[in-house]
Amino acid sequence: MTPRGMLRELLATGPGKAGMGLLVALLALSLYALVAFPLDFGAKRWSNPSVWADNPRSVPPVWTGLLSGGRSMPHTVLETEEPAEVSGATRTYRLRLEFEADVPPTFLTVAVAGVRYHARPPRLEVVVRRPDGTSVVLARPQVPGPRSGEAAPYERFGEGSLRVALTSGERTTTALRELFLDEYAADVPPEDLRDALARAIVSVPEPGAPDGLRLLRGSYDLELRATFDDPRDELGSVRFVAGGSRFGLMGTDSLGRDLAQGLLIGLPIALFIGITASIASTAIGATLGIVSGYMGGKTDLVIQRLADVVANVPLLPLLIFLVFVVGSHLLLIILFLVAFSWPGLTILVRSMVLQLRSGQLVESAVVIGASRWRIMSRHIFPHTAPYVLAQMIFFAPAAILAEAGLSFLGLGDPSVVTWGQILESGFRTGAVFLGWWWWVIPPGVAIVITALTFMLLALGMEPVVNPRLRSGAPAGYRALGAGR
Amino acid sequence: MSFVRPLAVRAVTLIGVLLAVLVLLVVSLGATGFSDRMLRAVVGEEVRGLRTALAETIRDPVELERAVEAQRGELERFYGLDRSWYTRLPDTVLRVITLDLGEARTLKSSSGSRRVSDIILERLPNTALLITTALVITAAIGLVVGSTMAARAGTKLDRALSYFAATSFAIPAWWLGILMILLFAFQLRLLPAGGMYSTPPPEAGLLRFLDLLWHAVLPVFSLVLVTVGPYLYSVRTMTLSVAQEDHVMVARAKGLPEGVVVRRHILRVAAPPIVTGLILGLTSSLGGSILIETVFNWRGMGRLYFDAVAGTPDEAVIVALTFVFTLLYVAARWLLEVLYVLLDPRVRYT
Amino acid sequence: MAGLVELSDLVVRFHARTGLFRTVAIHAVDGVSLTIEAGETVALVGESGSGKTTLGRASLRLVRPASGSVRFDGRDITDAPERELKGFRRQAQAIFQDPYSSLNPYHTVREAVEEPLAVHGIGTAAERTDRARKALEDVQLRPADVFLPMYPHLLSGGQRQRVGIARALVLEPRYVVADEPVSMIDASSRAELLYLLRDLQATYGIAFLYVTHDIASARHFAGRIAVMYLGSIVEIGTPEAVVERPLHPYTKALIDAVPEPDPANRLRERPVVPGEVPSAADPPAGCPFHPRCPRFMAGRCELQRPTLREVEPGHYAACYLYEDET
Amino acid sequence: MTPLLDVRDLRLHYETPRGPVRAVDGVSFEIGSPGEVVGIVGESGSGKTSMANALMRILPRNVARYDGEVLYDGEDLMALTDERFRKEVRWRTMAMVFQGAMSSLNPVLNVGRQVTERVLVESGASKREAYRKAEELLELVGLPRDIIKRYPHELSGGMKQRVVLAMALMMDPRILILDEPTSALDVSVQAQVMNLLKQLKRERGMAMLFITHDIALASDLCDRVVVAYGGEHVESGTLAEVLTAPKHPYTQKLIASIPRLHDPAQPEFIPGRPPDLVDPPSGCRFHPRCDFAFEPCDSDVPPWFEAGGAQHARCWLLGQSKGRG
Repeated sequence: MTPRGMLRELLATGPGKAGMGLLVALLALSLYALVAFPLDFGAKRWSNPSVWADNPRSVPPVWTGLLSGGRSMPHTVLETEEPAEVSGATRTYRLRLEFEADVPPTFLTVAVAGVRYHARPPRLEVVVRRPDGTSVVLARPQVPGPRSGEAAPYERFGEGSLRVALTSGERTTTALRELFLDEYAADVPPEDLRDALARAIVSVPEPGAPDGLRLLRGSYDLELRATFDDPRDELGSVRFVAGGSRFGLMGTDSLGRDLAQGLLIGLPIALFIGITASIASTAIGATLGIVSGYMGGKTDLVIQRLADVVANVPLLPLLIFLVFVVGSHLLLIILFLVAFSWPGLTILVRSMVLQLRSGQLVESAVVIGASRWRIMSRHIFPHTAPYVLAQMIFFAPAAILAEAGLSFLGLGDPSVVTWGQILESGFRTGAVFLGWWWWVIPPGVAIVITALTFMLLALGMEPVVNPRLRSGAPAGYRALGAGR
Repeated sequence: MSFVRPLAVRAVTLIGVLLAVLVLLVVSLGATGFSDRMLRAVVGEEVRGLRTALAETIRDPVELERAVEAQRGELERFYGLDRSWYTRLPDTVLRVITLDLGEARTLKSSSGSRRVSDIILERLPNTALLITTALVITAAIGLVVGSTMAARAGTKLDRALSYFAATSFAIPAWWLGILMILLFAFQLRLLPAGGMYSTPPPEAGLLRFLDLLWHAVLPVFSLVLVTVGPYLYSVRTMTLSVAQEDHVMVARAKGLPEGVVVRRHILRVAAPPIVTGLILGLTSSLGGSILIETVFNWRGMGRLYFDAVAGTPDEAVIVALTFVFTLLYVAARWLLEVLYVLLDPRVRYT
Repeated sequence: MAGLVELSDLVVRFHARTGLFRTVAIHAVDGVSLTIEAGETVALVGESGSGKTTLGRASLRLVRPASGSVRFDGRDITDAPERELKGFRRQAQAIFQDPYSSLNPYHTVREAVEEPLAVHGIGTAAERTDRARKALEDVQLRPADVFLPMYPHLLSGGQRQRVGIARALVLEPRYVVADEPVSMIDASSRAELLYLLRDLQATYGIAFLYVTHDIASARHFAGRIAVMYLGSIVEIGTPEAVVERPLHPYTKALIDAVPEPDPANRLRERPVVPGEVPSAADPPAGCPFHPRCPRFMAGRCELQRPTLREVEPGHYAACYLYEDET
Repeated sequence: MTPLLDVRDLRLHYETPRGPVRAVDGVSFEIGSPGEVVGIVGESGSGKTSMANALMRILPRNVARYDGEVLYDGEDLMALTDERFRKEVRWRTMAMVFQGAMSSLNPVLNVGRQVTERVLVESGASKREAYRKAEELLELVGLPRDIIKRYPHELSGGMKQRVVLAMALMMDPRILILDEPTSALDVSVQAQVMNLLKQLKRERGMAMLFITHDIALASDLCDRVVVAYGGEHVESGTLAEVLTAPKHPYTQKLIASIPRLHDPAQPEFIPGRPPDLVDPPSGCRFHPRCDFAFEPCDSDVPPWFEAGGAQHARCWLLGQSKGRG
């Protein structure tokens, strides 16, 4: 059967069509991921906590708000480089937060970047002006002074910014307590307030309400007032972040990482693992099978014994052992997977070749004087091709699942993001027990869909290879078992 | 006897596997310097202890240093650190083969023993319980559903089940376990999320056993759900291919009742490969137990392996367990050969 | 007179394993001498297990004989390594029994017929196509251009077999082994293909070894018939002589067993030799046919193997029955 | 007199993606009495094996049409339920020896189990009795007694064929259907099996339906012959009539294509391909390959014409001489 014929046959089946459609979609998506994300995303960004510092932690995806009803707090990042108001030496940077949600923000931070001064550091003050006209000073962040040996102008927070959490700390507690006492004549005990600071900032005290606080909706002005000594002093930007109660397409993990990004970047990596491992494994398996079956004699004996030994090795324990001892680089993991997965195909192909070798097809090639190489490549290989292809398709999900299993045990390559690792960190953090389903369900679903894509293709290949294989489970069964 | 030869050949091969795995273990430990590092750590620890002990008697710091160094040298010789790793290889291999598995560094058995063999023997039955239960259920469902599916090949139901098989294939059991915990343990609060016994565990006896079963429900269910799909599909395929053979047509033409035809002329003939598939499933879930026991905190060999790898690495336990896994695997494989020979009179020469 | 193909005292053994360390040798061909002249057709007739196919394969050096020699055109090729056989492979070809498995289903008719030329580096691509076209026309696959791009699965059994013949003849060989070339073809079409082979043989002066179990077709298409039993040639002669005046008891039994379309047959039982062909792993001593022979002579037949001797001009038999006459 | 077996207008079509395959397309014949052997002669694609399967009601899943009458002693077997057909007809009334004895036996059961099992599913059957009978039958077909413990892979092709024959005789059927029973065997073993069949016919009065592609082989055993072509029957008559004076051009050509051992006349052949059973030629299905085709052949299906004696043929040539029938 020609390759085109095989494809036609494949697409004639339901599973083949579904699998092909999914494969195209997955490839397109991973192409997008490769273009949109830097190649060192895993090492440089995913495992760098400061990248994710502005994100709310362990919050569900935005779209869950549609299901649960109620207005959720959108994640809001407000940033400005220009002061709204300048009076004398004081510049006021003002940003407006429209608060209309049924839940308070998960946190409130301010971040100041690009400070440059010539004599004394600027004095900073964070003020919140509330919809009812009240206001409160939440923090007075300190810009470090000159160090010995340093010459003016002094640059501060050029790279990372000065970040201050406004929803924690004794200072905020005291400030809010005073606000409530002065403006609403309500004496809220500090221990009550301490755990509900984010809520208190956007609430008025009200006895009977939960935590004794009622949400105050409306426009909040978040201000940073900076007083400079020298007119040449500068302040680059001010950013207020009001943590959302939901975030992104897939929510965040306990470090605030955007799981949607992790899931997306995991796709090309999963496909890479599946495709390279299966191509390498089937190439080795098929070549050895053909050589072993056709050459016979000592070559056959050596390959056969080797295949026998490798085929009977318990894959997962050994894989764990090797990754643990030798290293967990992704290419190493793929290498180990390949090293232990070729024998199934070798044994299958060899038995097919033995049948062909004694058949008239090969004899008719020998009679015309064809070389061994010609016979193996032009007459024998095409006959095994459908099986080899089916095995290749079949092995891809096996490799993906095996890698996921290793990652889940904490043996994944730390420099890349894989779905197994996301699951592992979720499981280790206790996401399962805390009910943070968005952290543990989607990566698994992603694994299943990717593996299923190949499984559907394998199922669609069935009419092509007509599996009257009596050797029990298909050859890839064992390898697959490893990741399960 | 005609079947002695194939069985002997397989036995030799499988013993070869055992040796090959063992050598691979020891070589990779040695060649990567892993073994040296571990041993040095052991020596360092012992020397530290010795120093404190010697300091009691030897006051002079120079003298003390010399004594300590002498002790260290002796220890290093004792552990073979003065030689390169490959000269230690035969020793190590021989020790493991004789099942002298050594002592664990951090892990202990529940009775407090540090002997690796004690620790492993304590865990073995737990794993066996989990895997064999799952296997029996898978086999029962696979045989019944698979063979009925073969009779209805091409129908909607058959197609639906083939999709199920593909999906079941594509799901990692451990992730399914996580889903189960989320759903049944936390959402519905029907079943325990992990562990083997309630706290406090019930008194010994029937109640204790029932409690164990109660805790086994989710892990077993997860294992079954992922293995049953591919298994019933392979049963279906194998039965179907036998069902198309001429002798089945002859059996029908003879006027045998359909039940006899299916049992004696289809299933009986398909039995050898069906059993093969089952034991292959057993051997793969042996490896899979590492993951599923980790998820469900089931105190079996798999969880032990995870603990040995994840916490402070415990070399002795890792080597010993990998070896024991291989041993069990090889034993299961050989059992498979024996069954095959018993089931199929056409013993093939390999 | 030297023939094109000379097989002398050829022995071919296969090894089969029976125990852990035991193997037995199967004497597929057990001391056969046969000469095939240029341009003649010899039919090799025998039942399954007689070694006729192995003998044909050995004459093409597809198996290496254990002893004896194979000479082609005066050159000894018994032990020549494969790389030295290139010239021989160009001149000696084969037509196979099963047109379904001897053609590569992944190759078009053009590829199949041009491959021998390509292997031997004959001609340019265009010349090869021309020769393939001519070969197809020779085997009555016309117009050739219709068949060139087709894959074998689109052809009928008879058409495929013609492609197989074209593939064998495109190199213009001097010797062709045709192993049961028509046994898988419908009875009513067999003669057509055999006539085609006969015409091609006459046109190109090819020597044919026609291997068959069907002695009736051998009678009509061969110049000489050799009858094989258990690895030996037991009788050889012209078709007329072998069929009408069989000498060896086995040949007689074989001829008696062939059904003839005669309404009288059903009223009488056919004379048959009892039992089946013994295993070639453990052939009887002496004459291989003696345990089943109706004219078995104790003290003679079971002791030493009779050799072929000329009983009448050009008609040889290996049987002690004819030894006494001389 | 009611014939033993009377088949009327039997049809068996299979569903395929290209359309229904008309493998058996309205065939009729009869076996008159016990001890009579009727031969069905046809090449591959003539539907002869499908006809045997249709008689035994061995149907694949993709049956498109299955009807007609099969009268056994006047009773229509087609009207029986599957269960009654299984119990009363299969192996009791009609037993069958399938093509390819190599694959007719279950590889994991020994010979004794397979030969006796049909008897033993009957209630009240004695195991000892069944084995005794099996041994007798195996001996009858020329096999050693100890074969009962052997497995199929230990037997040669000829031995398996005999086992299959013994198995078919276990329930003392009145009709034996033989589908190419010797096609995989060497001529000398074939002759042995044919002698055995003659003996069964003579000594047991067994009626047989002998299906073969080889008209010479049919002449060895059959009393009457039916020639099948393209899913239909084209000629029938006594063996002598059909063999010595074939009326249908196809039969004539078929007989002429046999290479004669003792006759230097060269065999003939039929050019062209057998008909496509999905889309058979209109009119007479043989007309595209027929030397004598004339005006009605490609449009009108020829009816059965009497050709004297018991001989009938479906050919317009006969209609020409006798007028349309």
